[in-house]
Amino acid sequence: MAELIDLVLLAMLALTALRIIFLKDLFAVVMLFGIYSFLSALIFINLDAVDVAFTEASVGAGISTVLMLGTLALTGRKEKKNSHSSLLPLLVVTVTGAALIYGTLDMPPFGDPDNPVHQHVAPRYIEESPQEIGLPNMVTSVLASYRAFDTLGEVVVVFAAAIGVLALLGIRRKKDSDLESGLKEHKVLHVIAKIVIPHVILFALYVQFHGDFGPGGGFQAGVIAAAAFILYALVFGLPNTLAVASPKFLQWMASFGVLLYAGVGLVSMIKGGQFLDYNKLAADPIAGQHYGIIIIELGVGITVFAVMLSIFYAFSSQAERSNVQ
Amino acid sequence: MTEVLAAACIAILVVMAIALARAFKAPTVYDRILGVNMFGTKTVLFIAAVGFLMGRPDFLDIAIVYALINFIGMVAVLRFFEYTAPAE
Amino acid sequence: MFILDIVSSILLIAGVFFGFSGAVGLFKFPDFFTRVHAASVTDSIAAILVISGLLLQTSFDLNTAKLVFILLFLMITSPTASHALAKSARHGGLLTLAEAKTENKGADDKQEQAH
Amino acid sequence: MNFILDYYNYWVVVFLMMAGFYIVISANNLVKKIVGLNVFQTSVFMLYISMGKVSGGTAPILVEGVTQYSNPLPHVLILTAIVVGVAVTAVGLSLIVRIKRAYGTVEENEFEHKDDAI
Repeated sequence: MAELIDLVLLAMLALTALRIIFLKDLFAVVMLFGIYSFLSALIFINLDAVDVAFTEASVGAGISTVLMLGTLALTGRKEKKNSHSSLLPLLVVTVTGAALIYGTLDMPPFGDPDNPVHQHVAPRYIEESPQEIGLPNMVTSVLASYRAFDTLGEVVVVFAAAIGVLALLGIRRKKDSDLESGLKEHKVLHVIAKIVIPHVILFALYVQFHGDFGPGGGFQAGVIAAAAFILYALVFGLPNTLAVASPKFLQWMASFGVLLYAGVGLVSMIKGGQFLDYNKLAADPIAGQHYGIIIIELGVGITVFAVMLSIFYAFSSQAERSNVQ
Repeated sequence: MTEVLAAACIAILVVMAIALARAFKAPTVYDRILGVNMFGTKTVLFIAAVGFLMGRPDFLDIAIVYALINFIGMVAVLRFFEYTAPAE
Repeated sequence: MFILDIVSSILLIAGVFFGFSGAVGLFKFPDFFTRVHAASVTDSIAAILVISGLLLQTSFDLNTAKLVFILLFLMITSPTASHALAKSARHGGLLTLAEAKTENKGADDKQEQAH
Repeated sequence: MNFILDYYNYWVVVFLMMAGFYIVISANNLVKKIVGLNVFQTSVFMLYISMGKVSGGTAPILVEGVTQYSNPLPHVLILTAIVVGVAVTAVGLSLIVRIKRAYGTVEENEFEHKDDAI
């Protein structure tokens, strides 16, 4: 049954990718890309990668699609006819494709329990991580505790991306922009958005603190909370949202999250352990691990929320600038 | 009971495929948005059904995220489409 | 407990049937506004039936709460999204089939008068 | 038949990779190139996750009475890669907006000649 679902979903994914190639209307390309990341998240669920499906659905289908739509609002919808013929790219693609397919022939068969990949490193983490860290969700324990330093680097990468986008496109804070950029005449959307947004934020908090026991964690929670504010901005317009969560506040939040994360590392060093070694955080090592993971997940959630929202501000304030010209 | 669930999953998959076909071959942009929206709501049901079929109830979190992101994506497409169309 | 299984299977099959009818309507109907009507109505009814079918399977725990949340959320957002889509299409100048026909007829009359 | 089942995942991954690669090469519009890059990127994620799958194993969340789990390590790697991927896409899209403002077009063949003119 699972194999059948897997086959059908992968076929639909391949068809979506094929359709994207031949589409000239960029709006349709971005919408089909939304479906593409939805479908790939579905396949991740089927391949038992529950946390990854969560992230791909909320980040891939949510944030990237909204950002691409924001860009299209500025750069126009129609792709012009490309001048050079598409024979050479086709040739290059088929040759590399054939070589790669030939390469996959001597890969280990899909889903075989005694593949080499499952023999060396994975058993140690599957057996010991529940005892050492005491969390049912092994992905979160590896992400937040064993690889805490890597995740710190990743949060800094997200932070740097926000700096890059804000440096390239400043946020226009002209308060008197009378342009009501929200969906003005959609009165029904205004009412429904008022009902829906609190529940979305509540769900984001649930995902934030539920990351240890089920799928979820800091990244997904930050993105879902940012999606709630993006929904508010889309329906009620950017000026109102800038009043609710000002860009200055978001910059503080972004840096606070990263500092919180690194602070946990420093505290564990002060208490005699290594950087980001949570065993020293509390008397009992397991409790220390719990405190450490919850706090750094909070730091990650705050940073990702602030970064995704300020990136959205940068893009949608450009849209107004181009409309005003 | 599991056979009914399995049959329901396959049937929802077929409905998703049809909605996807609508999203591919759409005469107007609005038809494409309609196909995307129908595909989204059907995936929510599909995940819930597969979650119960495989005995993995924690899939429901992802079904909730799907419903959220589908709605927000829909509003985003309408919002940016209304502001892009006149500019063309 | 056997009755619960029967009832939930009936609900599931009914829900899937409506979903399927919506999908067929998506291709069979002539113009956009009939299609959006077909898709949104069957979306809602299919969601209600399938999720209530699954609800009977849960033993009143966290999953029940999640399923009820999904049901309420879909009930609120799916019709709204279809309404917003239809309104935006109307606002974007899309004509219904009837209007398109009258407009073509109007255009033909003008041409006849012009000759 | 099961030979195909064994390698089906990898072949679809390679097909998606080549589809993304083709979009990046042949697309004229920069936004479409970014979409091609994301298609390529998601196929790489799928390669890692399908290698970590154990048939008969469940998701790597500890449940009583279950011994066989899929390999959690590729999941951690891909979780990081997705978030970094979106961050890079955001910066790429903001570059495209600046190119549009500077050259007035995002079509590759148009703004190549603009450089020689300046």
